Amino acid sequence: MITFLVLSLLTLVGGIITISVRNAVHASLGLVGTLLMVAGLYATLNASFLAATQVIVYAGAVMVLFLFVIMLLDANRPVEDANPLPFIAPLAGVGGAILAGAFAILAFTYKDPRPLAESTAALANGAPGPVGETLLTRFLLPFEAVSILLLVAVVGSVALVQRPAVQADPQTQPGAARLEGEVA
Amino acid sequence: MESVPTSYYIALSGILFALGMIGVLTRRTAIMVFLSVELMLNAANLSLVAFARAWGDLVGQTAVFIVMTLAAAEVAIGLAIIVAIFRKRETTNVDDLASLKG
Amino acid sequence: MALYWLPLLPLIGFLLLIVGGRWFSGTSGGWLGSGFIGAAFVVALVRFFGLSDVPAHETLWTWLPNMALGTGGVSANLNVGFYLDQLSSVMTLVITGVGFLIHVYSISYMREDARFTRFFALLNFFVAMMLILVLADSYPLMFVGWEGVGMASYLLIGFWFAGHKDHNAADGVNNSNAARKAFIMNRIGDLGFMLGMFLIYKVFGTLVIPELAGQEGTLAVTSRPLIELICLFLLVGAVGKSGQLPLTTWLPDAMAGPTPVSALIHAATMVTAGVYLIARSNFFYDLAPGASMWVAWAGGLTALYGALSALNQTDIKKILAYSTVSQLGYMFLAVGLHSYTAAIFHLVTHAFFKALLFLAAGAVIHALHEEQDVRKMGGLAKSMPFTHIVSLIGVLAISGIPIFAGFFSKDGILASAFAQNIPLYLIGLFVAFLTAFYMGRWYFLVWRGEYRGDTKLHPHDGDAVLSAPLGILAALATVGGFLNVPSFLGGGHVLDNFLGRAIPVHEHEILASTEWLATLIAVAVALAGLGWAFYEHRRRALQVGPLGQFSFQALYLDRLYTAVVGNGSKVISRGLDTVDNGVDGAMNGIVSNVGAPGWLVTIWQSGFVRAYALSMLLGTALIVGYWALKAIGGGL
Amino acid sequence: MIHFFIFLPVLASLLIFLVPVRWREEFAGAAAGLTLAGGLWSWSVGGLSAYSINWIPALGVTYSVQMDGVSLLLGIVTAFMTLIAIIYAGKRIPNPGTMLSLILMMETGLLGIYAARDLVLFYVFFEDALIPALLMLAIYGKAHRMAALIKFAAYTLFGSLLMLISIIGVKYYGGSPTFALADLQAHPVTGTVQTWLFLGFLAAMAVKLPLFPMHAWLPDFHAQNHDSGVADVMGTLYKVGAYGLFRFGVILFPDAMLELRPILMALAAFTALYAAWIAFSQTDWKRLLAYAGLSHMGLVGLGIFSMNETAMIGALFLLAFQNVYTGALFLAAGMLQERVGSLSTKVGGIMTQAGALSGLTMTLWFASIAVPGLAGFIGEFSILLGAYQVSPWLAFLAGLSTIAAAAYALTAYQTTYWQVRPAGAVLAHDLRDLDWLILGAPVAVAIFFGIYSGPALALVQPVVRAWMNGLGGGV
Repeated sequence: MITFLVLSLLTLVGGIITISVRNAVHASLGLVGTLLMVAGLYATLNASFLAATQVIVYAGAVMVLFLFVIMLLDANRPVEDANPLPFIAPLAGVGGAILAGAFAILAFTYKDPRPLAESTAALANGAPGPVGETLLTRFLLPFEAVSILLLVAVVGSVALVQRPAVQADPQTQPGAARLEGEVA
Repeated sequence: MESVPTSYYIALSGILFALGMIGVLTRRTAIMVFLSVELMLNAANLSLVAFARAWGDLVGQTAVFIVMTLAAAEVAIGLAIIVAIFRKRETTNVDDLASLKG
Repeated sequence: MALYWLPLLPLIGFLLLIVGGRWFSGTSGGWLGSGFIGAAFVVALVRFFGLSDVPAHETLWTWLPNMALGTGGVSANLNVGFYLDQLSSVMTLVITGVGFLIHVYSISYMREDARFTRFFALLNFFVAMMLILVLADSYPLMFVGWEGVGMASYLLIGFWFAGHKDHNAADGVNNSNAARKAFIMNRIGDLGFMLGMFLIYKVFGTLVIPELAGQEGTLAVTSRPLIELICLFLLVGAVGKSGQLPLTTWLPDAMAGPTPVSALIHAATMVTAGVYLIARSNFFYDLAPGASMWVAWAGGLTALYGALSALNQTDIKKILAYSTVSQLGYMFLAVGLHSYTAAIFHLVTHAFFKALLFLAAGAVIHALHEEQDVRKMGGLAKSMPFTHIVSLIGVLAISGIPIFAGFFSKDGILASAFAQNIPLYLIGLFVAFLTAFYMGRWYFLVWRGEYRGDTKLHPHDGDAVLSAPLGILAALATVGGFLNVPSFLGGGHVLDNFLGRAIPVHEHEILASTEWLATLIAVAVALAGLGWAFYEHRRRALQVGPLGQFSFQALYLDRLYTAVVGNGSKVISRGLDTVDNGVDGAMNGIVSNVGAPGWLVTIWQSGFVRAYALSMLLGTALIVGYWALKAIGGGL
Repeated sequence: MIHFFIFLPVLASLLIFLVPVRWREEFAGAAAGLTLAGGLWSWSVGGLSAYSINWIPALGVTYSVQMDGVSLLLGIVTAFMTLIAIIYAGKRIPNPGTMLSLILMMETGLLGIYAARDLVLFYVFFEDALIPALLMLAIYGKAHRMAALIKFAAYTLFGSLLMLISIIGVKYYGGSPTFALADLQAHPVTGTVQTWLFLGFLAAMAVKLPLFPMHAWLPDFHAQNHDSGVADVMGTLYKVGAYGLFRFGVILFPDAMLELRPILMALAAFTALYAAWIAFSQTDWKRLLAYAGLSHMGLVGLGIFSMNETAMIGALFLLAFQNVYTGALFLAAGMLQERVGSLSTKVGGIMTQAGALSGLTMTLWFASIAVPGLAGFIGEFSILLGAYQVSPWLAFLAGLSTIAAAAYALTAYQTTYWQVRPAGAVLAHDLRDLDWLILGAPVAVAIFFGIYSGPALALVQPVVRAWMNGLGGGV
């Protein structure tokens, strides 16, 4: 219980940092913290392989990508111009509070369907073997679909970021034609 | 070792989700909006894992893998879009991208 | 020969000539068209001699829903059918006979025209429609012919829609306007005709004429005001078609068409359709003394109007046109007084002498290269002796000089008026006097005195094709009257007796001596009119007739209509157009007011992604919050 | 067979994009021709009997179709004019694939409207036909097409939504298990509710009739459509309000129609006269024809509303055949525009150069102004005669429109085709090859059915009789 409380507290702190600090680099570092804490929570939930993946893929690879783009675009400057939607922040606060409160209330109406000890045993500690088996049997089709999606995403991002190649216009380079002629 | 009830995890997930939502709404840089979206995704993942434990079924955890993959794809495309837009318009402010006005 | 051959033959001619106009070179199209009319005339003759006391009634195919008598409370569908009795037989003879002569005449008259074949196609079409009109066994079928002849008249008046010869723009506009005016004024009459049919159907449940005529029992018990109303409606139709007051102004304008058209349509046949309609509906009019009086007075006043307007016209055809209006007035006067046979008799003789006069006028116009102003004519008797003789016969016939056709027919009408209605008789007598005068004026101005026109022209009689119809018509105008010689002159009322087998003949009790007196008065009046014209001619004062502008402008009736009805409807039309835009605008106003809340919504559609996301958040929060509240409520 | 007849065009409209560009006209023509052949075959076997199957059982929606005499007559006329329009579109519109597809799609909608024996199905087809009409205007229209489009869509949708509410209400208040006409007829709605539901239904039908004051979309719709007049032909065919009133209104709302009869007849008669009078001062052929068509529709409405057998037969007759000659007149106006580049009624003297075009146009005009012996007369005469039995004064009022019709038609005709061609104006060439068919076939139909109306009457009359008897002799 103590572990959970500490981890959740740190998760929330990380989340608050993420959404509140002005510097983008700091915010992403806050997110990294949150992700690590969530990985810890996964571990308390008997999802060890998932926790590892969370650290490696999310906190590692994805966040590096984020930082990379932030640096590339020099986007860690906060936005300076006037906010055209001044009413959003308070409304978002109110809405978010209602949402959070409502979720919390709904969460505490939830009763575990069976004793946790019993169900925890069935998870086999979330080891890579059983998880992989599920993924490649019952989830084979989604798995393949997601694979294709990833491929498309990779191709797509490359295509999006690529600058159009400048094509040589023979008419603007009269020399080229002449050279050819000379060769002939 | 005593187990923390699922409700706690779900409540945490809900609060985290709301936090991410507020971030999406209040932050004006596209990058920051993305970070907040990641926060919301993690909140959702957390609840999935918590329910997986409650039912003793690995399906919940497997679903999280797929969501993670989706998130990775989304980040790749999303960041590429941001870069492309930045090249074209020299900004990452989402409020400048209001051409969908009805 | 079945009856349908009568209209079918000219229709075939029409189709051949309109579809295959370019197959017929030169005048062959004209000969073909005339041939079809001639064939129709032969059919009419065959049927005429085959007539018995039982009218021929031949039905063909189903045409209109529910408009005939059926059995068992369900009305039957109306068939297309033809009906031939003595009345329609006489009409078919006149139409095909005079029609044939005018066709032949046109071959010569229209020879120079670029659309020669088209002209004959339309003439054939007209004859076909006219035959349908007179042969129809039901009012709707008669209406087919009725509007069909109107259509043919429209097309023929507007035959030179782009101006004659030199494509004169103003001429084209005038001709087109004249054609349109004729059609629209006819339409006004047609609405009356239609309303008459509707009322007939409402009362009797059928529109088949023999069925209606056979319903003596129902007719006798039908309330008189209804029958009077039916007769008045039909009168409106007849007035429109026959150019009677108040729908008379189109007929003089119709002279814009080629002269054979004026002769055939606007003198001999179509304009008499109104008379035919009333004669055909005699079983109604016999029961409607009030409406009949209206008919008689419409006729009497129109006769007067036409005669007054003819006094000071300068156009050779306009004089004849107003004369036609006036003569049609005589016929209406007669049918109004239930002297149907007298009216039909005058119709026949009028067809002869008026066609003759028009064709003679056409010959003059032709000889003078489209000159129509009588002030620029004169002395033509020397250069066109044959045409002069036939014209003289025509003038004598229309003036009512004894032995010529007009004398007998007009005398019959005046006699019946004398017996029934003295004021109308006096009007008729006065009109006879005026008729003799203006026809005398026409004659002296055109044929006598000195030639006043372009001296470069050398007028001469037309060729044989042009002259032969004139000769035949002149002969008919001379002897046609002997068809129906009254008994006091030793005749046997041949036509009256013949027609009497189909339509009622009302005998008038007049002493032979009185009748002699009346006849002598009529002849004296006619001679006086001619004499007056001769006197004026000697004074060389004929060029300006009496009454001046008042007569020349046809009593200003046309101007009145143009100012009030013509311009009025244009103004109303523009006004309604504006109103319609207003209706549109009002609808738009409603729409934009309804759409106002929509504008509020568009504020929210600002295009800011975050604003949309906020909407999502608030919506989600609302739903989830509601669940949460419900959960608490349920949990507690 | 009935499904073939209804859905063949829409099938072709989709397949046309698979066909090589240069064969598309022939393909569309073949499809339309086949549909027409299907219609004529159905006629030869005396109509197609009812076919009904559950479509959305949960909502009580059925797929019920039938081709009885009235449906068949209107369907055949639709198929005929669609074929004519396609032949003309292929000739006149460059790269006409899209237009041909839209025309065929609309044909299915129209045939469905006539065949539907289920209110919801009717509604579906009713809206289905709207979409191609809007697209034609949007894609091929003129400069101000968007305003016209919005107006058209707004009027139509406004009416349609009220109709939808009525349709639901009819089932709900009547307690019928399905929306099929037969079921609804067995569970009638009575009393005041019927009147209100009828008003809702009427809203849609009054827009599509159209009836004053719901007509304002019509002139703009026609004036802004493509010069060729192809879309106008389809628009003319789409004026199905009178049919809807006949097929559903008379059956489902007999009391309401009787109760409102004087008002509706007055409105219809007024529409007829009003539109004819306005047409008199139009100087654009399309607007003129729009108002002329509106005037005819006023007469059709008069016939339907009078609830008199003869008038109703006449109204359906006129509804069917005015499509032929009004549609053909739109095409004739398109040909005029093609030759002189203007739709003005003041160009003058066309007949001196293009005799056959002018002659055929004139014949169509005579049909349009109800000269006897042509198809328009039988309709108008029967309507006026029937209406006179119910209300003489209103018949007289509507009858005045026949005079006004002569005035506007002949005035416009004479200033366009008669009189003298202005000096230096373009030379208008006469009809060429397919033009003959495009104008000649409608003229032939107008003449044939004007003289020998038996076949068409045999289709319409029994249905109307049965319909009126179904009312229990209430009239």
